[in-house]
Amino acid sequence: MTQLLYALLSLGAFALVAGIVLAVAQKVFHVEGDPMVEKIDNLLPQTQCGQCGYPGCKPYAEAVSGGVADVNHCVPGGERTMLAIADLMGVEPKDLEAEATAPMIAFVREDECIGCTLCIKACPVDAIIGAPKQYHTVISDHCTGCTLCIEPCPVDCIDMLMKPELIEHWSWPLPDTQRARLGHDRRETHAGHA
Amino acid sequence: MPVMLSPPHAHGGDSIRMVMLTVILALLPATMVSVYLFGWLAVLLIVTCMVTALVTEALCLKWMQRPLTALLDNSAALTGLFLALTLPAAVPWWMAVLASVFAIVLGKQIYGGLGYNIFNPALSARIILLISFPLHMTTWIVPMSAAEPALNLYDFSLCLNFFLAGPDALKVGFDAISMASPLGYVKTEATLGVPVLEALKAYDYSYLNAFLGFEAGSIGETSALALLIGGIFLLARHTITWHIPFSYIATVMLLSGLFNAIYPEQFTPPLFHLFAGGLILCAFFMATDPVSSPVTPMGQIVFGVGCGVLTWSIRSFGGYPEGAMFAVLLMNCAVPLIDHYFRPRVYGHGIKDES
Amino acid sequence: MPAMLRKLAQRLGILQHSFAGGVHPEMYKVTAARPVEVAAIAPIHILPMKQHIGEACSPLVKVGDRVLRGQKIAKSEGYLSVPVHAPTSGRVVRIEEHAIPHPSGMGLPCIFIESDGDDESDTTLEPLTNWRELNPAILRERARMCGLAGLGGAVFPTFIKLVQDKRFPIETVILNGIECEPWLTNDHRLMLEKPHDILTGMAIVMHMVGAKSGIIAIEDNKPDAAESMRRALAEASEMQGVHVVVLPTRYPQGSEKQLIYSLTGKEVEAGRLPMHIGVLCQNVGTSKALFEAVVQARPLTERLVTVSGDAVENPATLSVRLGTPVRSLFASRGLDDLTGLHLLHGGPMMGERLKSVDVPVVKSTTGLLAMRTETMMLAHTEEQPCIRCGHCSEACPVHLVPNLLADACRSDQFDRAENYQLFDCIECGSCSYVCPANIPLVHYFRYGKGQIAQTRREQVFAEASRKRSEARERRIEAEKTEKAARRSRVRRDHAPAKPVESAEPENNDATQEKS
Amino acid sequence: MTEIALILLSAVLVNNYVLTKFLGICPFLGTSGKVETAVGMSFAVMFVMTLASTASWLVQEYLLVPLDLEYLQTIFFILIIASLVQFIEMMIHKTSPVLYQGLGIFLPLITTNCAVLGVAILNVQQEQTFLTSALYGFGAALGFALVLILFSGIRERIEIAPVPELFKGSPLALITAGMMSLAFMGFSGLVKI
Repeated sequence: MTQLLYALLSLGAFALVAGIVLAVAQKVFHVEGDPMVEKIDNLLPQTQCGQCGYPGCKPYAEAVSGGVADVNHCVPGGERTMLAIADLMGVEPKDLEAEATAPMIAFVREDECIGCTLCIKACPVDAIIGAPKQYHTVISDHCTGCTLCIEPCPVDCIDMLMKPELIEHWSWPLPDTQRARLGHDRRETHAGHA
Repeated sequence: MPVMLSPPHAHGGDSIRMVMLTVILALLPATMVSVYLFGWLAVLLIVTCMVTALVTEALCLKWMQRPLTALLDNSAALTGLFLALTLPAAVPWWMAVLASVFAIVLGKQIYGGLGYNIFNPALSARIILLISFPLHMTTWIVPMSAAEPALNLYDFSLCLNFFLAGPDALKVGFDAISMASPLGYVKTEATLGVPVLEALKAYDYSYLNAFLGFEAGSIGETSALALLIGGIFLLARHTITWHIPFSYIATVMLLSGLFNAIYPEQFTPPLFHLFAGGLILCAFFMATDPVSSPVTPMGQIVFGVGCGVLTWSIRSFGGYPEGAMFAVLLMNCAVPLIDHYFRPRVYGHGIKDES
Repeated sequence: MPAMLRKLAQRLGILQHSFAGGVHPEMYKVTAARPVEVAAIAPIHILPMKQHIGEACSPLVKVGDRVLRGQKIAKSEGYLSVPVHAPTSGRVVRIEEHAIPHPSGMGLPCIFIESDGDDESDTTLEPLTNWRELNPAILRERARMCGLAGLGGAVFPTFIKLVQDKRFPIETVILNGIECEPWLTNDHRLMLEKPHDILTGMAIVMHMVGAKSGIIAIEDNKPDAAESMRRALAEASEMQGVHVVVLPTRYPQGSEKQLIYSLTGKEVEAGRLPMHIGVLCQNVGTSKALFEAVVQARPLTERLVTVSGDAVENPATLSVRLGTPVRSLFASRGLDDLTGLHLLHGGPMMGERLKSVDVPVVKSTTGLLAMRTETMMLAHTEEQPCIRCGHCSEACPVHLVPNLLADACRSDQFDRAENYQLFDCIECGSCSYVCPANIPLVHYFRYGKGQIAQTRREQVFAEASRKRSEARERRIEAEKTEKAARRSRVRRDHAPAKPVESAEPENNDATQEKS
Repeated sequence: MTEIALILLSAVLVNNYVLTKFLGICPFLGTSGKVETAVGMSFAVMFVMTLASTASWLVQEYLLVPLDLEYLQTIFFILIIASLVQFIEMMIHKTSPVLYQGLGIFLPLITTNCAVLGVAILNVQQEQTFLTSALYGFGAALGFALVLILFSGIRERIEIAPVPELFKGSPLALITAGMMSLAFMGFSGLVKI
């Protein structure tokens, strides 16, 4: 009987000590917020386009970090962003939901613009300038190609154009060899290994 | 639309096939010595290993749907030859076949083929054999150079019989036809408490014989002279650099010299270490296998020193008499990390202010 | 430790100064013994608006204008830029985008000048024969307005380097006559034929930067060039601190940083310039162009081009007007049918393959080679697995580990590639040259560099977008609070007085307040 | 001095927990994908293993034996290990969020890492002293760290190799670990403890 008492007491006391130590540790090592959000947000293209189903890049980052959203919802970021997030999160990469298109920019056909400022209000990065009853213009260097301005325009005078490719921004493609392709494909299917 | 070609448009003309062929050529002296010492047994072993290696490689390539032209790079033939030279003459045919298949499949193709293997294929196959069949792998047939060879190894039918059916075919036991290798003998005597020098005397050890290779051992590892000729050929052809062989051998010599000077009773002298077992074979041919050794000069020196320390430690303290092959395999494990951490200083980085 | 031993050996004269690594390609300098020929003036000249490293120029002329040789037809935009001049007299016929010698095959805006055959020169520029008395700043402006850019192939605007900085005084001016690329013989011929012009150019440089000593570096496969320069030096009385150094032939000795190491044993720290260790490096061709710009008042309108290659039966070193179409140059050497040939812009080690022959000669055109297919490196299509032989690391003049770098680039591990100092690669091609597995290493590095640059651009853009987006949110927030504040103020001031006339929501509020 | 070295050598090389005792294979395969993760894991395991082996020795010696409670050994040891793991988990979460993500589920799973419990129980069985048990725990962790880091380097290289589809991932990792184990057999007999 005493044996049992000893056992219970010692185990209980030991567990209590361990519990107290852990409780203190919890206080000392308390983590404010989620530092992963910031890191994921830094990988996103900041188009604020909402194509991921979240109202902006930061909310999507929060959802990914919290494990609510998958890593493959960012459309403009494409494969590279998906791989980078998967790598950071240490999860298996997933196929993209939608194929990323070539970079686009919005262009206002000025002779048709009625100067309603609706597109200016819609632009998440303030890339459209103009005043009421004046022609609006897209600052092409600032446009992220999110297409959010298309919908509000009452006269459909906004086009999405291909972003012009600059010779300075041209870069070499992967060498055209079997081995290069093999190595590259492997990376795409195997990045972010657990 | 032409293929996108980046400079340089000139090429030095080096090729993998030539590199492999050079190594095979460098192994010729050792191969000839092995044939002289072990007669038809050596021939049978080498041919079996090389043919099996080539056939296995072909099957693997076919199975993985890769072009069979990869056979022409000579790497499979080289692996077969390497493997044969590290095996003792007492190995029967099925073991040789098994080892070759291991070497090609487990050692190389499973990692994606030439260039991707982590471990030296021939050595990994040999270690698998050593651990699976310790009796066969430590039975050293008396070579033809001995005063009274137990078997006439120049007799083709006798050798074929032996190769196909083992010692039973000749109605002899392993004991009757084998002798101890110097390393093994010294190790056994040491466990019985016999001092090194007495053991060597009892073995009738001679440095000259060891240098020329007239002693028991794996068929290709005995002759230091033949291997050195090959090694120097490789160095001259710039197929290998001095870093690994030099640092490897120097480390073994240094450690053994130091300990032999302090405790001559317990530790064997450096020259004994140099000529015994597979040290020279490993230092010039196995450890320098480009795929499984580091790329950078600094890394190669680290690799060589590591091999040296491990070889000497296993020989001196370990359970196995020979440590060279284990040492190389162990260091193979560390190659990716060595490659990463021992890169040369890049031009313009980390220079101190010069006055 | 090795560096110390090396230095000791060099001091004792056992070891000649030389950089570590490098290769010895077959040289094929078939045009070395042939005097420079002057190429005929082409009927049409195509002048791209950017022929240097830096910002592009903008045209100063309109279609239909008549221009004279040496007339400025495009002005530089921005600091790192030099203007473009008309190579001969004629009429501007078009200003439109046209292909330039660039691996992408893409184009730039170009000015097309139809030659009128008079080759009349613009003489508004004054020769500065008294340059010794002139302020270096005046000479520097002359170098800029004459469109000088490094003629060794890098086309870095020359005037940028020609500056006196009190913190980094230039002690040594190095004249680069190495020309380590196979086939090319421009600098070689120039040193044989115009040694005095080169020396005067060098003297101008030394005057401009205030340097006391100078080295003329020549490889030992051009003993006649070294002899020619020595003779000219002996005749030039005022160049005491200058001497000729003959270096053992090794590629890429002509690369600036490698040459500096070979000559002085000093390394240029990563991210810094040769001037930070008191050295200035100048190509012999640029030196001669500087002489012409200052003493003869002639802007850069022509350069030497080696037209050679194993498909050219009559190779030569040519003096060519900038803007001359490449096709006409090959035609002038008897090569009309270019089908099945590989055309290179520059040498075989660092030159780019031309995608089209309709490109003009530009300031960076050191050579034009027509090679038969079978002599070209087929590595790019026959890449074999790396056997990790380490020959690439041995050959690398900047001590990278090319095979690990290529692995990282191939599998898109760009963090690792940067960690392995991808951006220190000078793309000399030594690694690909020695690779027994025919791996197009340089191609992988370019791919990696391009992808990293792309990512960086995207990051910068994303960061800017984020800033703007956050600013917008803040603004909207501020507007909202302001509106709310105004509303409550309005309500407080006016609501009790005229509850009926106020807008609907406020009306609601008001009724609520009442109840 | 020699004894200490021999204990360490024995625990690190000869009786390596992963490659010769085949304990702790789960985290060995799970966290060896990247060198950085492996290094982080190694430190975590080193911390837990050393402390766990000393703490369990103390508990065994001063609590269980005097009270005749040896039959509660496993429960007590697991309790110690679990608390330690909780502690280090919080610490890593605070200090290195990326490592925390990288280690993922394997961090709390150190609790069930049989190598940790194995060290604690073997120490008791071999009747080690306090010092030697601490040393042995540390050595075992060092051995675990050594092979884990070596293996992660190898796996980073395998990762970019064109491995046949059949062997991709765990199969090849296991085969490679097997080869490493064979190589480690070379150490057998090196230290006779």
